[in-house]
Amino acid sequence: MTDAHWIPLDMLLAALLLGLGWASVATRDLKRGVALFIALGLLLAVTWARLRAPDLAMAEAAIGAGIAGALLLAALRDEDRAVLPDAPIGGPRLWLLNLFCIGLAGAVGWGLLDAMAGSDGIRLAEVAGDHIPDSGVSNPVTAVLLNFRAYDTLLELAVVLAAVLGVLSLGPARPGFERAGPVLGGLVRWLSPLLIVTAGYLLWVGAHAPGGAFQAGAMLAAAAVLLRLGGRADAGLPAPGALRWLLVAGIAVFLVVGLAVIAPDRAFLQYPQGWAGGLILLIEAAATLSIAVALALAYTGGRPPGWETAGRLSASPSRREGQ
Amino acid sequence: MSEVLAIVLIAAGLLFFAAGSIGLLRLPDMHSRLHALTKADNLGLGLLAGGVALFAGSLAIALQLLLIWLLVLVASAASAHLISQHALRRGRGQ
Amino acid sequence: MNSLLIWPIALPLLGSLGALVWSSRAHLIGVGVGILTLFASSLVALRFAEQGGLEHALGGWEPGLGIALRVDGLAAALLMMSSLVALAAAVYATAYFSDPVKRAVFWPLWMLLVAALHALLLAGDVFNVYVTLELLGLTAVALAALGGSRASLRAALRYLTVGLLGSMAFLAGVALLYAAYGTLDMRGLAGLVRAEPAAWVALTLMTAGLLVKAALFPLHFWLPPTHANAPAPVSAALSALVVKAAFYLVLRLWLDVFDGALTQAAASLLGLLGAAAVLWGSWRALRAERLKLLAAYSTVAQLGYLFLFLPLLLALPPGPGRDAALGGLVLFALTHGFAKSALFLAAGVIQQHAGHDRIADLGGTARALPITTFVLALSGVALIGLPPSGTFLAKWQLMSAAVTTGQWLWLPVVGLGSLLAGAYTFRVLGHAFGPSERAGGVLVGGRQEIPALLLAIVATVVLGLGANGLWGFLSTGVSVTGVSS
Amino acid sequence: MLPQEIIFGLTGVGLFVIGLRGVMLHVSALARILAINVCGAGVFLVFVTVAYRGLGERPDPVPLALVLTGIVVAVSATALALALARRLQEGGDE
Repeated sequence: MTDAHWIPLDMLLAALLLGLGWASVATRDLKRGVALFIALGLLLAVTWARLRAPDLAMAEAAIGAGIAGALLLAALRDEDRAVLPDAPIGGPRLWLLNLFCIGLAGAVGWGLLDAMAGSDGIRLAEVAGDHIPDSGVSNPVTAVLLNFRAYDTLLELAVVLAAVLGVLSLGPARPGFERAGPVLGGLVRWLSPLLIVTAGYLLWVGAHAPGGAFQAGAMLAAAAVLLRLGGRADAGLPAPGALRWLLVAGIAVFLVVGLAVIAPDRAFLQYPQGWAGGLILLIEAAATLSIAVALALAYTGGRPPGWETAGRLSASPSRREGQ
Repeated sequence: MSEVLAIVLIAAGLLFFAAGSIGLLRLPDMHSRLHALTKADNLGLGLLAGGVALFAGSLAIALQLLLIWLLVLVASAASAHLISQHALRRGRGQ
Repeated sequence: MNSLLIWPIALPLLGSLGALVWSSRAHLIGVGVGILTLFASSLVALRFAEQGGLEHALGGWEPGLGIALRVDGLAAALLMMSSLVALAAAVYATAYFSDPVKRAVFWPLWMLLVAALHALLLAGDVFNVYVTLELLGLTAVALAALGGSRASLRAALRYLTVGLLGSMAFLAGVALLYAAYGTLDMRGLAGLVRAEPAAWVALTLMTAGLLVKAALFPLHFWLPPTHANAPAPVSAALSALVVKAAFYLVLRLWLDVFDGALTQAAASLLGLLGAAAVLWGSWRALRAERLKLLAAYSTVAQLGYLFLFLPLLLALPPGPGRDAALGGLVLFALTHGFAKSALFLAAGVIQQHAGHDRIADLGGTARALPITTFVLALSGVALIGLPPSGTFLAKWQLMSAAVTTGQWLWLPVVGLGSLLAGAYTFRVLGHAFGPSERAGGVLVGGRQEIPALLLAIVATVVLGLGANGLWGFLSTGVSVTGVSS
Repeated sequence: MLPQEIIFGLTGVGLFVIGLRGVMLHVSALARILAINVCGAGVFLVFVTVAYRGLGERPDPVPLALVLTGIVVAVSATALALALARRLQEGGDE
């Protein structure tokens, strides 16, 4: 089999992607749009697998389709009207927009084809490949995420924290669901421990095979989503005092490690010889917990009960102002 | 020999998937659609997994595929139950 | 090893974690970290003044495989301004929030915002810029939404949507760059970019994404409602720092990375949009009914001036003339940063004191809040561009560069913009000095009025008189373009 | 250039523009959030296509790591946007 044999299947996949993307945005029924979007996410996961990116396939299925899908479905519950009114703009303005989009697609496609045709194929792949033995892990994607470009990942954890702080600042959590019946309840009881074990496995295996902190964190968050669906309003999360610590754990460990290794001849995040593997696992373990807690809190939709008082050092009772 | 068997299994699995999908599109009400979809897809996936396991020719991979199939069985049974329950409740409420 | 460069980013990041865990001490952590960050930024600026351009290869990997932090004169100057404004706004914020929930969530987000700003100023890698832009965008939105009113939530949601769209366009440009040149490092890219379709499309996508975030006319529509409805210290940071960070990136891309693929026509287009922004923003500021809305529209106008510099910089050959124009640009950005943050902080004092910020009902403010009124006047001086403010010198540089390059069109724009700025400033002051029976003390709220006053004094006096030092600082080692040398 | 680069690269551009159009067309917050996610999926597809170097070759890990970062950033932004939309629907403080 060569790439040429795959052309018909690839074209089919591409057509499905475009069709689903279009349908999920064009529909006026938001429920349908969300369902189609989740399907698009799963199809993207298939595409990543086809393009030899299993790490991404897992992340897309777990986060892009899974957690994002759960967030969107939860948001549908609050939506006043799930069906949008007739086309918000019409006539000449719609034509202008379509014309602009066609022109934009042409221009960007032209630029991309020029970029791919003109590139001499020498990319970072070679350099990265040469340095993987020094990175402390053998999975190239993990090597890039936690070593070569670890600073990006540190800031990415800050993005997750910023988003969840924003969510928490906006109001209390949504009310939970009623207690699940025997079928769903049984499923939750069986599946949540399995998800937790899988998360641990993915975290561990990420060093040399597809997996890592983000996939593992999403698995843990999925367990929390399931628990909440099964009737636990707190999604199985610990008390707010511990939550604050768990939220910051990922960035804190990352930063402390990064700053602690600084020496006259060593840069920020430059792991000492022989320590890289262990330090990366430590950082990833903390990051997994932070990501899981952040995504789970985002799913509950706001502050858990008792959040406001949990961060106080003194015993002074907090003033609570009504909203 | 095992390759021929594998191809037969995979082809049969695909046939079931096709039947399930046609059922989803053509059957008149939700309960029969659900019926067609879960039954046919679960069987189809089992056959598909069996065929792929034969191709792989490794016991470890075969066991992993079995596990995946079982998980899908549990999940699809539970979600089919939830969907039909929801539909029943809504039908009664309206 | 210039590991010094990580501290202006790492300190606020650590501070935000501390403020989240110990939220009852968050305000102390916030001010303390603000002081430490200012100290770290000063050390970076001093090191730059001694050694010229600095680079810190994170993780010890060569830039390209890894990510580099870099500092040049432009970055160092903006870093100093950002640390100073952030500290002043932090002191102000200790006395601003009354709702404990909002106060508790403000501090971690605030320090994340400062970390994102500094990470952006020091970034040497285009994908890293994308991540910092998202961090900056999400923290800014979350902070803007702390206003809590419907108007503020609606503005924040629109700000988020528009900002995400801008980030996506920027990221698409990054994808094209990587496809064409196989690297994400800015210095590496600068050596590889040629005048070809891939580079043009990438530049267009990235610039368009940044123009949305820098609120260049006609993409400014989201700015006035967002800045006018956010809490005062947040408005100050948004107007003085956040939009300027996006402009800073435009400058980086245009002057450093895409130097080899640019045309004068493209720069003139941005200049024209800048001119439209000056006129439209000033006009709307003059017509605004609320003080914070006036300040927000004035930001639209002042950002327009910054874009006027682009066609001039591109037309000038490298040399003292261009360095002077660049100095004018930096001076303009700094002065506006200090003056606008002072104006927003003062507006916040008025709003809390009078319960509103309607310009027509400001009568008696001069008697009740003399210091705050003085701050309004001082920042007005800087916004108009009267001597001795930094804006005066900056506009002088702008006009002389326009004369040198024969781009006469910008002269009447600057003149008209300054007249309009004078009109809206005196309109506010006229009402503030109006009659009222209320009387007040000299200093009403020290923790709020003193930071605002200091910022305004920096804008009007310090920057104008100290401009020579700034010129020398900027030309240390190499100018902006020096990143590629 | 591999045929896959053209197929998936242009598909990525298509999804990017479809998403962009959706954001500009719709007024509903939820519909816009969906559209932004479609837009991001398009950009990610371009990155993964650039990383792909044929069936027999290992892909370039750098763009894959960038996309993984992008997926996490996208879900964070989605969470914040949905929370804002919900709060706005409840009517804010007043």
